[in-house]
Amino acid sequence: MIRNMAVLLAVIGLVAMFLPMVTDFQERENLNELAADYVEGSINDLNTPNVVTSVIVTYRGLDTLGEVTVLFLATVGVGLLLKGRKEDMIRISSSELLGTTSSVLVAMIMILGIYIFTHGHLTPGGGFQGGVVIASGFLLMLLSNVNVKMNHSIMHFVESFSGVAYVGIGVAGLVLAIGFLNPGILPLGRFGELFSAGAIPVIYSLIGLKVGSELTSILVTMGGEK
Amino acid sequence: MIPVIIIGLGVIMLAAAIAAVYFKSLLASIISAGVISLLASVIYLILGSPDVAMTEASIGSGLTTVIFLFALHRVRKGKSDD
Amino acid sequence: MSLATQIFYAVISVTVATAYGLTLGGITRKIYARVHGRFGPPVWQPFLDIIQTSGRRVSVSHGNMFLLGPVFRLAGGLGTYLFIPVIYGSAVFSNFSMAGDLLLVMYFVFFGQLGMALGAGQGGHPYSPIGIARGLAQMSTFELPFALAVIAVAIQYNSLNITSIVAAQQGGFMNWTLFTNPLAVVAAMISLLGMNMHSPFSIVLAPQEIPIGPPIEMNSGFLSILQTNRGLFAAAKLVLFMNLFFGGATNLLEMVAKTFFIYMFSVFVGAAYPRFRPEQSFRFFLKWPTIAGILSIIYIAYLGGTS
Amino acid sequence: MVSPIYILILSLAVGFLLSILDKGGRRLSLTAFYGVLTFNVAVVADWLYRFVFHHVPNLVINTAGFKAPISINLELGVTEAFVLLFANLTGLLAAVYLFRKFKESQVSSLILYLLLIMGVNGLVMTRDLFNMFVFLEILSISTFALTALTRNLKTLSSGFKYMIAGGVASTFFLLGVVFVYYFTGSLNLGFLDAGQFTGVSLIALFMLSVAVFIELKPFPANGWVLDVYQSVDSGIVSVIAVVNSAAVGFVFYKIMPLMPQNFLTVFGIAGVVTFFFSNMMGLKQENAKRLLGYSSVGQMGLLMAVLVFTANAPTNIRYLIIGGLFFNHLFSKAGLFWLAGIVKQEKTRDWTVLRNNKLLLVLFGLFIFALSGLPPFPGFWAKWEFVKVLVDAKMFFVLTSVLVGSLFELIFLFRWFTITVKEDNSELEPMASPHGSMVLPASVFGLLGSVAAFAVMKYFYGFGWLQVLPIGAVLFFYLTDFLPAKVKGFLSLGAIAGYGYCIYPLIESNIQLFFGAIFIVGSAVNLISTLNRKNQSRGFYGFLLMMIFSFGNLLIATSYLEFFLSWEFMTIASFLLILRGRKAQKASLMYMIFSTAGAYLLMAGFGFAPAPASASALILAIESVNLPLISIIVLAIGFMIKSGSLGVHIWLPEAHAEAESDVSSFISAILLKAGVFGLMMVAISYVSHAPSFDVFYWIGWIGVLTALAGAFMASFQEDAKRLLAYSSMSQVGYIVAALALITHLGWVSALYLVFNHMMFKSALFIAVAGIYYRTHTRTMYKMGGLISKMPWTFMTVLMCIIAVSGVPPLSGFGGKWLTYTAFITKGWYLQAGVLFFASGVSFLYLYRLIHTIFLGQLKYEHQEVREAPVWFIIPQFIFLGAIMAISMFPSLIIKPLNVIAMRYFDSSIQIEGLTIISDLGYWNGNLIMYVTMGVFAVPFILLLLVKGKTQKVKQFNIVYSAERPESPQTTHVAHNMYAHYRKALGSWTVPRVEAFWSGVSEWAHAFGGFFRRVYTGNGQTYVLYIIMYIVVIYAVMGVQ
Amino acid sequence: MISSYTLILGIALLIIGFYAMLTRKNLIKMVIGFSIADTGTHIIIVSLGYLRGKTAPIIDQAVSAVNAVQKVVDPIPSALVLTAIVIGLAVTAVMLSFIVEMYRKNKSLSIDDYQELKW
Repeated sequence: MIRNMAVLLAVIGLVAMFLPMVTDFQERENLNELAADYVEGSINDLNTPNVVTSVIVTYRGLDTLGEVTVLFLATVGVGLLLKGRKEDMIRISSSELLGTTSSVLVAMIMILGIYIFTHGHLTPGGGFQGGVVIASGFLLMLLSNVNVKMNHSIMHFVESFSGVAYVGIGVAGLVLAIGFLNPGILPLGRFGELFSAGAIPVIYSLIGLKVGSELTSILVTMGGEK
Repeated sequence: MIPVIIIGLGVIMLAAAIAAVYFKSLLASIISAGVISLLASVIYLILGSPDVAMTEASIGSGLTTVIFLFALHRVRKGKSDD
Repeated sequence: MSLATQIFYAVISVTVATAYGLTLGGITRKIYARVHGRFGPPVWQPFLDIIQTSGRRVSVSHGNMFLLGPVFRLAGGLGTYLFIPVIYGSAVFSNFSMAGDLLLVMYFVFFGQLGMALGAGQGGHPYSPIGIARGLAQMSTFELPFALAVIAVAIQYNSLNITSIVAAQQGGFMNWTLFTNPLAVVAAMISLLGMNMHSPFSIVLAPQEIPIGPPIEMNSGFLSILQTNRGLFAAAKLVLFMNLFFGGATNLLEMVAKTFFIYMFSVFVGAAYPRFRPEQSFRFFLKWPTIAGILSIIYIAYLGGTS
Repeated sequence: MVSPIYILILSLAVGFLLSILDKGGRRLSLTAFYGVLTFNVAVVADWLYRFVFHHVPNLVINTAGFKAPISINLELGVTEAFVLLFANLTGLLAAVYLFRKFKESQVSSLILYLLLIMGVNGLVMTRDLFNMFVFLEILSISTFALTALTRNLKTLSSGFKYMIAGGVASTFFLLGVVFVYYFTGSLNLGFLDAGQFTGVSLIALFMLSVAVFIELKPFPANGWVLDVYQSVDSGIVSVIAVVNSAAVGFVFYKIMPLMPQNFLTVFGIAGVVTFFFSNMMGLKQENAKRLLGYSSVGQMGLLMAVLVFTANAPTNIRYLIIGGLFFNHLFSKAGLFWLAGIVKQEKTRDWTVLRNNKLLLVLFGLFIFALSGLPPFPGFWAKWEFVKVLVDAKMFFVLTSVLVGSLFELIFLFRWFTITVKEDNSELEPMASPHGSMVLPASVFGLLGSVAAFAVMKYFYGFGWLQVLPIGAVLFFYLTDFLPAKVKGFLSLGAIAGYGYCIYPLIESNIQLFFGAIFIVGSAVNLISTLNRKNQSRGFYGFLLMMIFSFGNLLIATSYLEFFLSWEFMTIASFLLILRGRKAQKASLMYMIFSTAGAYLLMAGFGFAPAPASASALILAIESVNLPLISIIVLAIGFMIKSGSLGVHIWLPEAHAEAESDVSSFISAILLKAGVFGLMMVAISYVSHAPSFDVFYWIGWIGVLTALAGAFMASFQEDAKRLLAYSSMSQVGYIVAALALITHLGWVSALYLVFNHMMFKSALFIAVAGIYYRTHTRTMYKMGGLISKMPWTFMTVLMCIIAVSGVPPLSGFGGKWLTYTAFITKGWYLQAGVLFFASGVSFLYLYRLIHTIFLGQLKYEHQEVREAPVWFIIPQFIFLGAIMAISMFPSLIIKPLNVIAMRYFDSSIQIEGLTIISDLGYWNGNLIMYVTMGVFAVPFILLLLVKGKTQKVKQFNIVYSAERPESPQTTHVAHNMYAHYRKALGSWTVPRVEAFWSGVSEWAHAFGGFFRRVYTGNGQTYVLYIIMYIVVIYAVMGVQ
Repeated sequence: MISSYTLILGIALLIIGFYAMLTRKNLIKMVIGFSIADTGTHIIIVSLGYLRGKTAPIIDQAVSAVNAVQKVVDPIPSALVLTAIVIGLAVTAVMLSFIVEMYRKNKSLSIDDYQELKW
């Protein structure tokens, strides 16, 4: 009884806390000074159309590096927790329809994924979204035909390689052009081109590969493949 | 026009959230959590951030729901109490 | 005056005091007898006892401390007596009172008792430590009212020097402490009963329970030393009380008269009352006399008694 | 000159590569792993050295090639480098500790650990709020995963609780960050200031700061972390408890400038509440690691309180306090967790197994002492300065709860220590000798702690070799412990002589000389009795010398801190000496608790006192100091606890009785005098600046009642040493009463009694030690009739009894005369009456002591008892000689004392030749002695005449109405001698003070138990507590 | 206007998420509550960055390079949310694996059965 009272009290308290936020919240009319710098900087200095990508990859590059590490940690953590035992997943054999369409679909999903993270700096989306699409591709493949055997060593290699390459580019930025993770090490190229905006696309594709392989290994570990 | 869509989506999402909390079966509440994420990605689109919409759609509704299902499967293999 | 004459005078005063003490002892025995309805031994009986015990051929000892017990006892009696100026103004009877004041005398009383306790303890007889335990306990309780009385006197006469206390009480009996601060005298006289170990407070010797208590193992020569001390020590105590509360004495006769009546007070009380149980006597001392003592101090110090 | 960003880069690169490296063999990956950790420590150490010694400005690292608000920047200053150095060092050492576990487990645990340390480094260095959130997440997820290193139900469930709570906290953190951005438009700390937060934006700041505060585990909302501390592997727990908390604590430190004052005070008070309640709950805790959990949560609360309340203290003081407490918590807590891992015993009671490994036991003691804030460890200095800051800031509520909290902490830590050292461990299977890799980290931290201790002493306070001498003595004798006891004895005698020679020039006044004589010369003579020890008596002389040197340092201390330092050294040394007694667990624990309570009172008292003007010794400088009333009362109580006054005396008999026989003479004769010395100091300042309320009148009454109570209690004791202990208490009661008179004669009598008591009490204790050595028993009724077997000891005890009771010829009477004259002249008549009564009662226990042991019947088993060994006899007769000398020529001691007292009052006694005349009476000690000798000679001659033909008979041949007495046991009157007196006193003899104090401890434990119920073990309840805590803090702060 | 609605929605989801965590005994239900709260937070963050009548911060034919500053929504919250979502996923994954392991050891999903460490 007291417990429910306490929970109710807590919820009312939280509401009271957020209430002033909501009551006198008025939408902003224009960008604040920092956001305006980002937009101009992204267009003039980094020559990248997608401002969010420039913010993610360069201006707040350390965040994204941290972000990738968090995902890497999650993968390793889940691996540590669940890898301990071989669970024989009784997989219901998928219908024949799923089998055939999946072989076509998987390839298309892979291409879509690669497209997303290579064009991160041009179109919305980027490393994370591309990586997830690739992971869902692998998931489809995993679910569709039971006996596919994921080659773990390649997965680990891709993961580690992309991580180290990402850090390598960062160090190159530090060594060549005064800032850790500075995209200036590659030519900025023309605005809107595929090979433009310095190292941003390279970084984002590496992130894409890493996120893709990590999420796949999480799914594989969670799914408990044979 | 836009505010109407937003309010509609909002109501559905709130309903799904409350449903997720009060559903008896785990599977149903996982699905409704997935629905919330899906609608959330639509809201992000309206609020003018496509990147986030894509991420939310793929990670929020896609992967999180899959992970939940895998976990549920692992757990339910024993006996189906939820 | 030179040391030799001082010692000669001291010897005279000690012999007089001892003789007087012993005769007092004899008179007490006579009074007890009369109360009990019998004639009782002659007044000079204590002298005979001493002669009889010191003449014994055989004596038994339980070790050195046992031998030293009576020595300590007599030394205590002698010392207490010698540090009190007996007769006000006379050189012969002023003894060695220049060595220390009232506190010295009060503490020298313990010298004798402590020595006696050690000697008796060495005797090995269970009765003696029981007696001593009772004696020390009772001594600690009756010492409190006496100390309070002494403090009251010290406040009143603003000095602990016995000669000056006696000097302040000269000139007529009205300015004796008895009249100027009666409560203090009441407390002191009751503690005197404890000191003299007469009947209500005779738990230390307690003739029936632990026959004669501490000196039970003493025999022959040692007993004689104790008996001489009994006389001398009694005399010393009486003289002290006389000086403090009854205006001291300017000549020998006055000293004898006053001390006689002080002593008779405790004898008569002794003859009339049955013995207390130990805890009764401790509780008694800690109750009435102590209250009297405290009231006397308050009377003197704060209510501006005649000083 | 490597930029610290490489710490992050290298850890990440190696982290990513480890799974591949591991293919090439675990040895390769392990070398890379330890390589990175050492690299981190090296880089930070190099930068700290550069900051501190070359005063290099703070290093700011911009990422992504742009200036601060645009891109994220990291900053490394002195504070960051200090925190990071020790965090990385603990990380490295914990990794070394986990070496065997890392070798067997999967490579992922290595990756997780490495990235955890990287997360810590990032969290401390980053200046960007959202980046803090990311590093916080890295830190939390790696910690969550690592809790499952040792896989069992307990670790998993506590890991899950930890995760749920951590998730809620980081959600609030994220919300806080975003709302702060929304209101201020910037995420970088460099561009945020308190001014920007007004009205609604305060809520954003509130969410941010409360999220960080939850991560720091405040009192009701920290159940989730305690389960982790209890169940998870000790190496990981030491990282969580120390490194994580340090990083999150630093984040709190970084966002503190943004917070308005009411936020800070509420967080400060919440920190103090956490410290107080966690320690109170610790009282009831049985499980070792959970106890450490309570203590570390408490310490973090204290750290938060310190961060908040020292805001306006001068920076170097503030750094000392925060740095000191942080480092102290770090090295002792990590060390203790590692030891917990090595010992692997659940219950604190079973830690007695630790005894057979000497090194670990020493380390364990070191950490316990450091954690409870005893000198020389940094925690001591930090607490001292913190108390001073709190006093200046008039925050008395915080001051009392911090002091009481630390007392609770000390109680459960020392209960644990004393049980480990003293309880018997027969039925526990011996502890397996630990692997080298497990012992190394603990010993490194032990060493580091001691080095830091001396560094603070030397550089911060500039203390010379004299203050360090006590510790030096312990170390020297620890190293030369193999020597036989006799050699060490003479060595220490020489050391005392040398020490006396060194401090002689430093002594400026004769009151120091007087107490010096008591402390140094008294101990030297007492030391002779310890030469009787056989074999090596390991560790004894070290602590003994430590105590004696700290006595000396007390005299020449020039500042309050120096005095308090030697005071604490003295307490530690005496505690360890008492601890050596066979059944001394309860006694030493009670002693330590009371002494520390006293020490904390002193600390508070000195905090209130204005600093002494002149640089001369404190005892002289304090004359000019105008101590406020509160300081006088508190200091007086503190010193009176140490001198065993009524009400706080219950430790005294236990300590004396249970300590080794030759140690108890030191305690009673000399240690109690330290309390008197302190009280004298307070009295000296009281003389010239007497405040309105007459404090010393009541201290006088306490002293008098202590004398009476002590005497009574002594009379009813069966154990000889307990009897002497109560007698010491009674005698010190006399001294305290005389001191409280604040008159010339009062002080002369107090000092006379001090000197007298030191002599006869040492002699009595050494005598009892000799008897114990021969008869192996302390209960008096088991002895009897030893006069024939031990005549010399009997002689000493006889003389001492006469001295103690005040019977004229000996020096005791002098003390009585002085005291009574002082009391009557002062006008304290009733007190004088009570003192008379007390000295009357003292005859009882004195006679009981000498009768039951020496007189009466000799028992069968003592037939062949021989005289006490010569080493006991020599010091006794030295003291007897001194007593006789003073009795013969009292002016020998009265003249110097008169001069000492005249420094403070005009003299009230004249000394003509050999007679001392006061305005009440006179006393000629010399003449009394001659008259007594003369008076003694006359009956002696009479005896010789009469003795002639006495026949010596055996003790058993007594007048027993012709019967043969049954056996010595029945005829020896010794057991319960004053039963009739006890019956007469009735309800007065009920031990009310013991009942009171056990009531107090009962209540403390009950409260501890009651609050412990808060942790129901249910993860969901913990989340509810967190949210309720946030709501309550929000309401208390009244944020808008 | 829109963003205040979404803000309210976000806060509501957050509170429902916490309510679920506080009341549901089932471990998985708690984690679901946690992920709902997470989604709520992300909605709040994005709605804070919304500027009335502005479009996505991507410079293409719709938003020309010269007047981008007046036409674009605030990019920083979306950048933050991107990271937050992935972190949310990571935390949820680790929590679920903990639950699986706990179930394997103790065969129960209710939080009340994991109370052996207390006081």
